[in-house]
Amino acid sequence: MTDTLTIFEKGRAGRRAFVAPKLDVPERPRDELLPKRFQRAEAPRLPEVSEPEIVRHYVNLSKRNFDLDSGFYPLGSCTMKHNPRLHERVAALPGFGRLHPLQDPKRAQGALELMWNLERALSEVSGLPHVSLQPSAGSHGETAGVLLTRAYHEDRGQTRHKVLTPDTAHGTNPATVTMAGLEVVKVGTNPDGGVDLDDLRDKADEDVALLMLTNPNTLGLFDPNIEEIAKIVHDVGAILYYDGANLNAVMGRTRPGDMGFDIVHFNLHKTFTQPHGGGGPGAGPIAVSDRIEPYLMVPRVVRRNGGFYLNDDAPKTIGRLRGFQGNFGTFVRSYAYIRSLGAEGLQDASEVAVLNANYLLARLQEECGDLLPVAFGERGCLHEFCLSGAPMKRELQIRTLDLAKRLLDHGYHPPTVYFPLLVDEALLVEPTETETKETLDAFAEAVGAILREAREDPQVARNAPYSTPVRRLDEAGAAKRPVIRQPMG
Amino acid sequence: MTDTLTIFEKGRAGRRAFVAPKLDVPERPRDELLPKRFQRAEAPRLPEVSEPEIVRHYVNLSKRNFDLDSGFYPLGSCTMKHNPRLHERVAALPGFGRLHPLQDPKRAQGALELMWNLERALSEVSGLPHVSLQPSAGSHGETAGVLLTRAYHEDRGQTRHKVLTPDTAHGTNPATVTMAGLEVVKVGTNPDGGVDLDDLRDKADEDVALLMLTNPNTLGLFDPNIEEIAKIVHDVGAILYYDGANLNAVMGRTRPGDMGFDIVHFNLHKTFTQPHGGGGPGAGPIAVSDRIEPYLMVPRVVRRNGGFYLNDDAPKTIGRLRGFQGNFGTFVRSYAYIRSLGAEGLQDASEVAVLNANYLLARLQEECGDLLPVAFGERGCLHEFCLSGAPMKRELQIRTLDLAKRLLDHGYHPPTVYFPLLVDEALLVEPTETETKETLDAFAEAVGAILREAREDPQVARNAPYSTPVRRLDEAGAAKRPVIRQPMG
Amino acid sequence: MSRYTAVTPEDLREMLATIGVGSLDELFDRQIPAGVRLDRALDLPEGLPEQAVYEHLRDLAAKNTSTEDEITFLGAGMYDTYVPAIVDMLMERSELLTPYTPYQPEISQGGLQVMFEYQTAIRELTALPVSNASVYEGPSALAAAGYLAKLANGKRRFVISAGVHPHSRETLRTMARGYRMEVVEVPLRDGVTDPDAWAAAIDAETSAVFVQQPNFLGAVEDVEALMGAAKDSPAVCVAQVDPLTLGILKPPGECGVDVAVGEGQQLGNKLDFGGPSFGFFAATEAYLRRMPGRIAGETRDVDGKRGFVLTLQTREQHIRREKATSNICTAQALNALGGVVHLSWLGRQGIVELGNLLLQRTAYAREQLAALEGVELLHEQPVVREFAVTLDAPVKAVIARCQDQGVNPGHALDGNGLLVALSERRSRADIDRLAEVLGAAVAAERGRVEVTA
Amino acid sequence: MSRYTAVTPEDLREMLATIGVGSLDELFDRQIPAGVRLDRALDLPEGLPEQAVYEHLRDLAAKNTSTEDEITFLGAGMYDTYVPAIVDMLMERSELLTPYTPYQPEISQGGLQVMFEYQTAIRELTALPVSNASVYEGPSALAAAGYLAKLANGKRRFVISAGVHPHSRETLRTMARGYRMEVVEVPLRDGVTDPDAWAAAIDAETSAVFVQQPNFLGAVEDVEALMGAAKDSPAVCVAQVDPLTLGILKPPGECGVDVAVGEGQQLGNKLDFGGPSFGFFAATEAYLRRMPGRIAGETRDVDGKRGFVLTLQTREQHIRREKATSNICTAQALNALGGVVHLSWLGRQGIVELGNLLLQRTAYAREQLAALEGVELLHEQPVVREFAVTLDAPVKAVIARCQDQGVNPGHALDGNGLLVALSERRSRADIDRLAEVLGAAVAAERGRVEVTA
Ligand SMILES: Cc1ncc(COP(=O)(O)O)c(C=O)c1O
Ligand SMILES: Cc1ncc(COP(=O)(O)O)c(C=O)c1O
Repeated sequence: MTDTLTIFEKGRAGRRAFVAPKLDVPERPRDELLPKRFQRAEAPRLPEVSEPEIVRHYVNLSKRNFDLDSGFYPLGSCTMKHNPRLHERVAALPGFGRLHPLQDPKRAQGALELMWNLERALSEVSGLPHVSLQPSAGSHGETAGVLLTRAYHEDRGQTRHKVLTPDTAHGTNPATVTMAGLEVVKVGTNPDGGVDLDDLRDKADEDVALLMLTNPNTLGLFDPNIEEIAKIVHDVGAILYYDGANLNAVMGRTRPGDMGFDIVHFNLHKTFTQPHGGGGPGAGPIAVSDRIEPYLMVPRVVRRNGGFYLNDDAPKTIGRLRGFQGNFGTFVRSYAYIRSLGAEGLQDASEVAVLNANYLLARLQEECGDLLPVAFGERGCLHEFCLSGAPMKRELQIRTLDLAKRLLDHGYHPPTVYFPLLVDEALLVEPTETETKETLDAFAEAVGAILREAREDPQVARNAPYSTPVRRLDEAGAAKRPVIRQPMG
Repeated sequence: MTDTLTIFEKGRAGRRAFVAPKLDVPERPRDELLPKRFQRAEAPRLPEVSEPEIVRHYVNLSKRNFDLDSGFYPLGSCTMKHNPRLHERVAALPGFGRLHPLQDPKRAQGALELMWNLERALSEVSGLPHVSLQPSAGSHGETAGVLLTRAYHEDRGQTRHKVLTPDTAHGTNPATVTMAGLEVVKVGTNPDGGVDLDDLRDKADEDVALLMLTNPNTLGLFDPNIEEIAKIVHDVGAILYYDGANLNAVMGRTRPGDMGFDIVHFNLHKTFTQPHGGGGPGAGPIAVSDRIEPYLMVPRVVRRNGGFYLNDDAPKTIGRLRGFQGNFGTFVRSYAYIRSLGAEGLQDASEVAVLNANYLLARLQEECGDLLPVAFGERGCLHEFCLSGAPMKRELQIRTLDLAKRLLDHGYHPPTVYFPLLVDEALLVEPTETETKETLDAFAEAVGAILREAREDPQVARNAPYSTPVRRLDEAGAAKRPVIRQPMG
Repeated sequence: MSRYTAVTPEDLREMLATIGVGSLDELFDRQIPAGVRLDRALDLPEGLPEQAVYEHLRDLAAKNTSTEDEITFLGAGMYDTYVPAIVDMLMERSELLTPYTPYQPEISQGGLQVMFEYQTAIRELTALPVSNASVYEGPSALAAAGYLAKLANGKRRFVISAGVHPHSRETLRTMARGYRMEVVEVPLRDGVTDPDAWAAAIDAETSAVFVQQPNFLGAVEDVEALMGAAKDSPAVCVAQVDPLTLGILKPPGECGVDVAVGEGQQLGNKLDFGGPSFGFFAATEAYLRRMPGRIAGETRDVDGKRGFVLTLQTREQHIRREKATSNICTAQALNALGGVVHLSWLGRQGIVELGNLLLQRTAYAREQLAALEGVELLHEQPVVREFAVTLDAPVKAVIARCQDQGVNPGHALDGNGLLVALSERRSRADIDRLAEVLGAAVAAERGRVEVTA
Repeated sequence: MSRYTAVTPEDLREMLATIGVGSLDELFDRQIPAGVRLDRALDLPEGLPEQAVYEHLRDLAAKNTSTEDEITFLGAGMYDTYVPAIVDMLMERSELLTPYTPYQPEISQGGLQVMFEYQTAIRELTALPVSNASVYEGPSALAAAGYLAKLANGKRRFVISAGVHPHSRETLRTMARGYRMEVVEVPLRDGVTDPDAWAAAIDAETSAVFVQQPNFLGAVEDVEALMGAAKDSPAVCVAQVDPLTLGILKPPGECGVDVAVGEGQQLGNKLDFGGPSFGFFAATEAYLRRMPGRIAGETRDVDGKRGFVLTLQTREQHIRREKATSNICTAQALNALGGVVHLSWLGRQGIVELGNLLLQRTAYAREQLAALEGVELLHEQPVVREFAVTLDAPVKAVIARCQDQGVNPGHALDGNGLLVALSERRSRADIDRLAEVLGAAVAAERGRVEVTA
């Protein structure tokens, strides 16, 4: 078992895979075309390897990854549902994959029609009339949302600088607020896991631009007071932003627009099954209400007598958040998904997601409810649920982290750990709708077995994992003396 | 570590992946269309699984395979060279992949042109003028060869019933002879690994239809007497057949046609890098001389004033060996390979294949020449070489099989074992040209390490492997009480 | 141009030194006698960069009219079925695409288990207990059944229905000529094998009988009756079957068939202008030890863990050499993988639903075409997914006219016959379009004929 | 239509029983207040079988003119480079395609090492020591550099060259408006950033300066001089660079650049109508702890074995929340994988050869077009892979005429400018064809103009 080598440590000077096309034009002296002072003196030290070496290197690296096609991946808040291969097939069609973003719209009608259709579908799912597909991920959609809110208020001559975010919010929410030049005001959580209404009332004033809410929230709970919350926020003239990361819980059952939200972001790489690629790509389209619409990013897809065009001309727009039309390749996949499932299928997806989550919750509470009680779970949950490892830690002297690491030896990707922050030793579990009952049962039993094992000997879990390509890694050391690139000779 | 389950043991009644297209025509009573007595009473018990279950099942099964993209695969006689992914890309083009074999040739000109170009290239490589791409694999090409030979002789009013095959021949050679209704006559091997000329002279008589020869033979040795052999065979009016499985040794260096052979088969899945798929598909095109041409299989690709057609009309043809035009998809890959390499590249491939084999031979002889002497290696070898494990067995009490199994723990696919038959404890090693020197060095060292380990304790190798998904399997039991399908409830 | 090799000048120096020769030429010269050395470079076009090869092949592909470019009703042995995306994904996985035949079972459990599952699926489709892990393709599978019969009973004659695919009949003849077997062909009557001629052709010297279900003209044969007629003869009863009809058609195993073979393309494989696909081969227990090709079997390892191996290898060429039951070595493992994945995707319900869909759409298409002026049914037998009509016009000319309209109406038969095949990809709209275009083409050609007459 | 789920009626019964509810509705009703429940089905087209979805998408794709359908010289930020087949193969491997961000390093070593290798490759290209593991894409990468500067020095103003891609300038403005940063644009002179205006625009309140190399008009900027002009200001020096030119152009790290950003599409990614691709972000050591996005670092496990982890996470939103250096979470890991694989395939020699090929062919194309009647160079600056001309004719009409001839001549600029880009896929023959078609189109349009005049 020797250390893995990087591609830069393989190969040999002079090796190569690439064969350059012939120089088929009259060659001119390089200095004549490019003055010496602009020229690079030394070639970048890229790898010198043969094609077979590259293939073996990365194929073997890939085997050091755990992935969704190989096993259960109940990573809370990430909606790791099956990625249909049909989507890869259609996304690879040359008419999409090899389409230049600056192609004349007249010659890109199929792509624009697809974007239009996807916008319409997302509008229907969210209950908000206008959609922009431009944002590249959820947090990018949040950025759009906050900037839109600000533009909306400024257009009314108001400069509101506060944004309310519950303490259950995902880290991207507060981070986005700051990046957009506004100020975060935290709102508490009440005993049944929803927004603390009194705290909200206290903090909701004329300086508040926006409330950012995830509903169901990051505990997998739908806020029972959502109507009251909307009223409180609207009464002070503020906007409601819906973090759609958890939309997989409610498709066809309820819609942000109907709850009073003005802005929603979607994570196509969650709810609409864009494969996550080990950290992207994704897409974070947003849907907005009529009053927000004037400020939407450009360009926008418009339909004019049967044809589709890109419109840049919007006097009140906040402008662009990135180049071109967004992560189109992800639109193709999510559109294929929506067309495969249809209205019924999307609703079925949410219903089975909720069924699976509640079933797994019940099985885990059977197995070990005393050691891993559910947080705020009186009403069950929607698509995910949060357990607290605090009793386990007390009783068995193993932490949520140890449980997670031991699950690796059982062949599972662990749930999300230590998020949301307000739950002690949190374990956030989201099975998704594409898992079978057999898988959920086996997982519950594995957790039970680990806890029984820990009762015998907590060291086993504390030192786990054992069967992985590497074992626990020195993260502190990595941060203290960062080595973030291959040192070169 | 529980037993693996088959797809038939997974899922649950009523589960499914497939969604049938809508019945969009007026439905008629089934019995009206299909009399009851022709109807199936009970549905075949195919798996009842969801798409995610299928994906996980086969992805995880695939991880129980060793493959060429993951490691060194020096399987003698199989030419496990790099499989370029470009070939998969072009073979998947709808114009090839979705082309119906009975499409009007006028509307399949690109496919026929490709076949024509490939035939011309194979003709040039082999030095024989006429090519048929029809055979599906090497042994299928051999079948064609023997039947062609028979037709040739019969056309001359001769019924010759003997086929000479050296004892180094691959098993498909004698098996083919019998299947074609002829009779095998073995020819011995002389002390330097070539055909025993005296034995050949004795056996070469007027009853001999054919000599089947692999040159270089399955020891990786080129027969120094090839010209004399050809003369002896020709003098009795017999035909020479060239088993082209080892053609990777000599491209651009010598050609069967120039050695006096009338018929050659190619293994596109060896020399021309069609991925082997865990046991096919492949293709075994044949090239023949003018005198054999009249008997070639139909249909044949012909060129007429710029266009390409399929011609069936050949009065003396032996007929068809299979449906349609052969394994066209493999033609696309091998043609892409030939166009990528060109004349220079093909010659380079053979030269480096021979260089790598001789280098690895030298390294292994350094490491353990005493225990694993090369068989007939005085002149070195061409693209592969055969070691004898006899001394190893005597000295260390481990057999070639044990060495092979221990190599599995080192992450290598072992060389071919116990073939060719005439070498005691044979180990046939073919590194191919696409491996690096580093890989060859590491392999030689691994073999050395295993032998040193065996000197300490032969049990380690005798009980190997240890790190594989399963360990040594009970093959005898499997054959005695064959379980060749999933028992159903 | 050198490609995919890795020898740097420095590597070359070091390697030659270790070998102990001065040059590459030496390595060849000490092996290859001067008299047969090639003293010139091969005469082939020069090597090209990857992108240029891609473009060259893309341009060749563009010269073909694929099933994506026209609405096709071509069948006659291979069909435009939809291959699910997961099949491509799995067939392209390195671990399944690039290994050799599983000679080392400990590191080939994936491929071996796939074979085992494939054998089980074929058993379920055919209702015959013994399946191998694949042979080359359909027609050669039928010929292989003939060779099995020859070894089994050593009789003199094959009797084959004229309803069997012409390529299968030709392949059988080619092989039979080799081992001196006589082949007698029994004609069709009303689109199916003539039962009287069939019974009359079978006797004590009959080594095997061959039928196809549905037959080449799409007609459902009374396989049970035909096989019954051979009951008192030594003949091995062979049927070539269409796997996608086996969800609704009585399986060969329930019709007195000893050996069922067929073309597997429709199961997870592309058309590929005719290959590679796979042939399936299933038989009764009696022929277990006479099967051609690889067979995977279940066993245990030294730790008692479940595993799979290639088994019954004493049948095979690498062990038995001239006494082998077949010479097949490399077969079609990857294509068979596509088959079992596709069958798992269809599933127990889907294979039946698909059969019904084909049955209903084929009936509809047959009705629409029969209603056309100048088009008549070639036979009235029940059909499942393919049927034959006769045109009162030159069939090749009619086909050409239709193709100019973007519809490929089917395969031309002698006597202006047209064989029309359905796949689940052909919708009612496609069928209506076919009727429209075919009707017009026939009318036009009849017009031309009258005029020229 | 239910799809990809596996709940049989029996499963449902058992699961509801275990949960202790009577129906699915109960699960929702106990969570969602009656007032906001949706009391109707979603109004969306009904679900389709896989083959129907495939055909629908295929038909949409067929309505687009891709770079396979015409000879294109469109660039302006994304280019028709050839993606080697091994890149697709690896990007499609389940193990690389389907995992989430590597939160569990023990089972994510593959992805983490790929990030580490990617960071090394970007370092080599840019000659800047610190690279993150990718951001969304080019323009947002440039905006991210602005935010880094804001946090680093808190100054009031950005100075950006008009030679920077318009999408980058617009994105920077959008973000800057948020945190109240002023943006000053410096015009071009003779096709490059006006050095005097540039120097004049920079002062003690300049938070960052931004240039592009080569700039939007394809001209090679004197980056060293431009960055030198900011030396005495607090400004962070930012350059947006074309990665495929860095084999021959002096790298940002040797030109006084603090932060280099750019669009990564050309490195292993398809055009995809604009995304997904990736943005790269590299900086000097000084900014290590201010970087946005993920960074992989090398470390050891408890057994001392080499491994990789996400590191310096205290910069990130999930730890620092409102104090994070960026809000980015999901980025473009898979696309960055394509980048490092493509760069490994090109290799140390290839990246230089490719740069030279572009340089030479671009020079040739520029010469051919300049020689045309009614076509003039927009500037005379050195160019590497893209250049601009002015047409004496309405540019949009000219482009349309060329596209009707199967040639896309490039991107329209104000004032009848045309931006022409080369990729290694455009051969001399393509260039000659461009000259022919463009010449004819310009002539035709000038004709029309005169007539109508
Ligand atoms: C609740 C929530 N909000 C926002 C995000 C950020 O989305 P993205 O990673 O697409 O930027 C996530 C992703 O983990 C999330 O779970
Ligand atoms: C020397 C030799 N001849 C013939 C064959 C048979 O070729 P195929 O497996 O393609 O039928 C092989 C394959 O192993 C071989 O090595």
